[in-house]
Amino acid sequence: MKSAVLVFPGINRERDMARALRLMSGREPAMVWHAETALPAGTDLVVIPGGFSYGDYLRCGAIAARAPIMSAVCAFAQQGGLVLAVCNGFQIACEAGLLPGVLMRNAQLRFICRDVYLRIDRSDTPFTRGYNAGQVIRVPVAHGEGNYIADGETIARLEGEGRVVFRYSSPDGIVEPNWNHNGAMNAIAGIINERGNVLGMMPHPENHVEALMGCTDGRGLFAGLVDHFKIAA
Amino acid sequence: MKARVTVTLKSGVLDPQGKAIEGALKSLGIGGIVSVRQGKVFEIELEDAARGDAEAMMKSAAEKLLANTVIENYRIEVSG
Amino acid sequence: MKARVTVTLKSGVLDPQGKAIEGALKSLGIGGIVSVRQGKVFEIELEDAARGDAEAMMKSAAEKLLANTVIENYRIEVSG
Amino acid sequence: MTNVISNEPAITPELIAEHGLKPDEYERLRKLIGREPNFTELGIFSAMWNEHCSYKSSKIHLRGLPTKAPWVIQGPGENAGVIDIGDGLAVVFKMESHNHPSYIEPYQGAATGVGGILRDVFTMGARPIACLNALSFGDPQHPKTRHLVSGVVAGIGGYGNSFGVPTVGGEVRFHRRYDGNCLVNAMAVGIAEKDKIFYAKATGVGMPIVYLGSKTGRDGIHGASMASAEFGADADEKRPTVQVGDPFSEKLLLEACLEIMAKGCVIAIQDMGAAGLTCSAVEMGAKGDLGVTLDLDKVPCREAGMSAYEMMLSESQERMLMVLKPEKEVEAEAIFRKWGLDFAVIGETTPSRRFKVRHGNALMADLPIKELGDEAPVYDRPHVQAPLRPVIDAASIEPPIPIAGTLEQLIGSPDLCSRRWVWEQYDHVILGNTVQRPGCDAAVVRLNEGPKALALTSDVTPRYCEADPCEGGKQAVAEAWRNLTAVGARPLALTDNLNFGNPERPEIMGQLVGCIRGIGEACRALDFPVVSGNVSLYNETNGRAILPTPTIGGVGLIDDFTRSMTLAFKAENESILLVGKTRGWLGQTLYLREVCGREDGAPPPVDLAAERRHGDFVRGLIHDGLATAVHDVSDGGLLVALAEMAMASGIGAVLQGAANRIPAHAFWFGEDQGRFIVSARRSDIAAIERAAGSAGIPIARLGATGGAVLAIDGERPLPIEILKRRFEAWLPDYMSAVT
Ligand SMILES: Nc1ncnc2c1ncn2[C@@H]1O[C@H](COP(=O)(O)OP(=O)(O)O)[C@@H](O)[C@H]1O
Ligand SMILES: [Mg+2]
Repeated sequence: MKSAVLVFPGINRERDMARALRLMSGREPAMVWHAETALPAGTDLVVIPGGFSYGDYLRCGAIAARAPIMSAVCAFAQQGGLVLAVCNGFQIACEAGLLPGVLMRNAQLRFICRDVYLRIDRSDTPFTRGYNAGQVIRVPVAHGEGNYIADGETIARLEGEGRVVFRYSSPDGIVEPNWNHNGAMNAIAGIINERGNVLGMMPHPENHVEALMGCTDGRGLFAGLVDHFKIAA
Repeated sequence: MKARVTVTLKSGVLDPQGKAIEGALKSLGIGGIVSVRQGKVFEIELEDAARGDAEAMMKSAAEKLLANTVIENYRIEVSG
Repeated sequence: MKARVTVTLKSGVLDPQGKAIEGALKSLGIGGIVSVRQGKVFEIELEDAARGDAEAMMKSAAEKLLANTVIENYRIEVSG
Repeated sequence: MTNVISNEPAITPELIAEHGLKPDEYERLRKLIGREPNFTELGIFSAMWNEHCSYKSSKIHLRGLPTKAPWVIQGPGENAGVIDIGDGLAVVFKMESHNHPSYIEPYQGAATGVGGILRDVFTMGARPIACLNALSFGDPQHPKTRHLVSGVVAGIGGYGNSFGVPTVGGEVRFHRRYDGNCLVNAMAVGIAEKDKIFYAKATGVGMPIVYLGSKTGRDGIHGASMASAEFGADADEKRPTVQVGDPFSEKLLLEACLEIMAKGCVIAIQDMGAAGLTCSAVEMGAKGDLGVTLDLDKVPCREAGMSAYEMMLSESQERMLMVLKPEKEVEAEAIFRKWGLDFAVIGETTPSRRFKVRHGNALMADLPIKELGDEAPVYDRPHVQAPLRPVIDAASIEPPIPIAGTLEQLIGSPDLCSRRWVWEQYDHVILGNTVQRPGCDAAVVRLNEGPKALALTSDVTPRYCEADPCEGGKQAVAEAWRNLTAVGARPLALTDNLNFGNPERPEIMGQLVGCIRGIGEACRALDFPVVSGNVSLYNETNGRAILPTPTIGGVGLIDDFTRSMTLAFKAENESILLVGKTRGWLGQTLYLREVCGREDGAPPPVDLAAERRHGDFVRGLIHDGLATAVHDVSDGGLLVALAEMAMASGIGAVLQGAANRIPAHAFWFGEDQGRFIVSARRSDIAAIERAAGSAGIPIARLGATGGAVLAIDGERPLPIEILKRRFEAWLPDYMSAVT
């Protein structure tokens, strides 16, 4: 799996992501500077990592979404290339129109860093094939604006088409307000686009891939992707 | 020349921040509040240009960057 | 009745946000920009009251919560 | 001096006083330069000679602190301390206060405090890997406290989270003595290659001096702000002196600085912190025995029409000054441009040992550079030791409520409850190396891919320091050392942040002197040198000073991060042991304060030799795999520590009653020092007790783990769930309450 991690000024989880990709795919990802206009040849997976691109100024992800490299990423997605957008990456993907909706201030207006539980609603995507549907994983979140909001029609479509991939839940998979730390509509933690090749999610699976560090619940996502490309090859 | 671009959430879009502020104002004992919505205002200093040009430029700034037109409206005022 | 409270940074106070937006607008090819400063606007729906009361109430809202008067100025408009 | 600038204010006694210079200090200045200074020069002197830059009240006492050890690469005197941790790696760390700015504007004050300390660390070539913060607030009931807590915490998070460094530990306390003066002490820790550390000392004549980072504005021109407002244009709007942080620019500055350092462009580098351009330029020159000439027309400015005075004193953030290798200028500039930062050659080094500042064709300052720093006044201020408080006999204290209820009350009190509400606002997992997150005795952060890790903690018990400065100073160091030990680390070195009131009052000076003496003694006894630090004085309002608060930031090394020890019980039916001696010390305890409403008595004495023996013994148990959980005993005493171990695991404990001859409340809530709770498999108990016996270590059995309650012989059993709810509730409830 050849992956490319985008680097915008102010992005700060690119190292975490690169480490996870290296550990799980055995291959060093290419780090791609925002001012580039093309992705490295042969890129399988584009990753938009977390952080505070442009300081989160204006709106999270707004300025990064208009960077030169993003035209190449949109074209890549249009051709069916896989794009994984995590946290600030999710915000950037929404701003760039790759995914619907927007991420607003957390309901309690505070930044929150903690482990949360995610129920996996779909395991038949390239991103979640490493998990079973209904499975619950524990991964950290670290964001101030992860409150997913979209208009009623969009939400209805997302739900109707089964495009909500991850939901904040209790450890045993029950979706209820107590476990929805940021107030997201329908407890949405991650969605895919219509075509199923762009995934946006707020939590950080890349921070839970090493057994020695205590939790490996994030591995499934990367292992699934590696598998996907192995089978495709 | 100066421009002011005001960006506000479209009606119907949830505004968690506005809602929280509403609650906070109420609990501070400030009465009579029905609702609060929060928006942004950009005060932009421009090189002198024909007013029409400036307006077009600001419109493009708002469309391309300052507002997320999926959820936000904008208003432009050019002066001076 | 409606009130609008506009909160802007005092002059001289660094506005990193405005600076970043300025850079982004320039790199989007929007010319003629000298500087950008960002502020907030609160649109507040009020129960009907005497205008004077509403203004006093909004002033107290601005002082107590909406503006950080150490670094920000505010402006109140009441209408309707 | 050739040019005289006409619109500058005349130097009057009032202007001198506004600059914080005493008449005799001004006399000294005049003698040094042989004439009257002009306005800009007066500003430069006031910046260099203020307490913050010159350490004039504390210097002679700080000299008594031990700063050396074979593993110390750089002690106090540079931007941060540096220690050797083997494998060619060095750890760079320091703590600094931003107390006053945080009281004025909590969010920006705290944020820029974090920004400043991060800059201190990466100026030396280190990549920051962790932050800590020690916070002291006033009485929770004071009308300003909630606002300060909320702003300060948001500001620390706002800066660190965006910059991209995990904030992994710290402390929070409340006491009415901080009502008018909150304390915000921020610590940053970075890692560098041992032979690639950068220093502030300039070398070579005619070398370009380069300005890096963000533009200069009129931020933070204090003290003198009134004077400068008199001839400013915007007289109607009183100029705010608040500095605003821009973590986005700081992150770019970090990456750009590390890049030019790696490319070998840098001769010397210094961040612009307090007194910005003045302090950084003078220090680089003076350390290198060189003169410096600055041309202020080249300084990147954010606002038009800034005067020399304003540029020299501005505290705009996210800026650095560097002496550049001339042949690298093009390469270095290209790197800064790529990151979108300012880069300007604004001066050069000279052989003259003069500090010259030009602006608009005029020479605005011409001063002897060495004297600016070295000849700053140094005071041996009068100090008196407050009379020692009597030792409180535990038997004389009538317990107002039973043990179980007391624990419930303590665990839900402002100083003992969970700090989760605070540290959840900090990204503590970014960089993927946080082995032990906040909520432990010390945070543990893996280095690179491991196996080594650092243990980090910050500690002080101000009420002890107030009652007995020397014992309090010792205790702060001992507690930091103990916390590092409890996670299995070898304590290596510390940074301190000495927060006190007005040193011109002999009783405050007495606190400072006493605490420093205690710190020094403890450092020597524990082989735990001071490698960096900061002094913050004048923390008082209307003659009422803060509690003496010498915050200690400790750093320890763990050889294998997978073997770091945690405080949660691990399994049912294990033995619980207490290492160290319990006398039932109640003076100055939280029990006395929270339950009996008394803040008196002598604080628990610290036996440094015993502290070291006990700690070394516990570290040995961890190393040998004999301990399953370890927690030091500090605030709140034995039962609070046990409850913390139970709450962290959800496993309860069955405990024997108090030891013979010690009243139960004193046994469970006394704060005797030098103690650890250790849990161990039953099969290992005999071996552990034997080892303790032969090492002369007091050890006692407390009971066993198991069940879902804390059950003390003869007391109402306490369900862990209920304790936990109380423990977690206070801070969020307090912060969401309406005033
Ligand atoms: N301001 C803070 N920021 C981050 N973590 C904090 C803060 N205050 C307390 N903590 C964490 O909460 C835990 C308990 O703190 P404390 O009771 O002071 O520990 P100890 O008594 O072991 O020194 C520690 O892990 C500490 O790092
Ligand atoms: Mg501890």
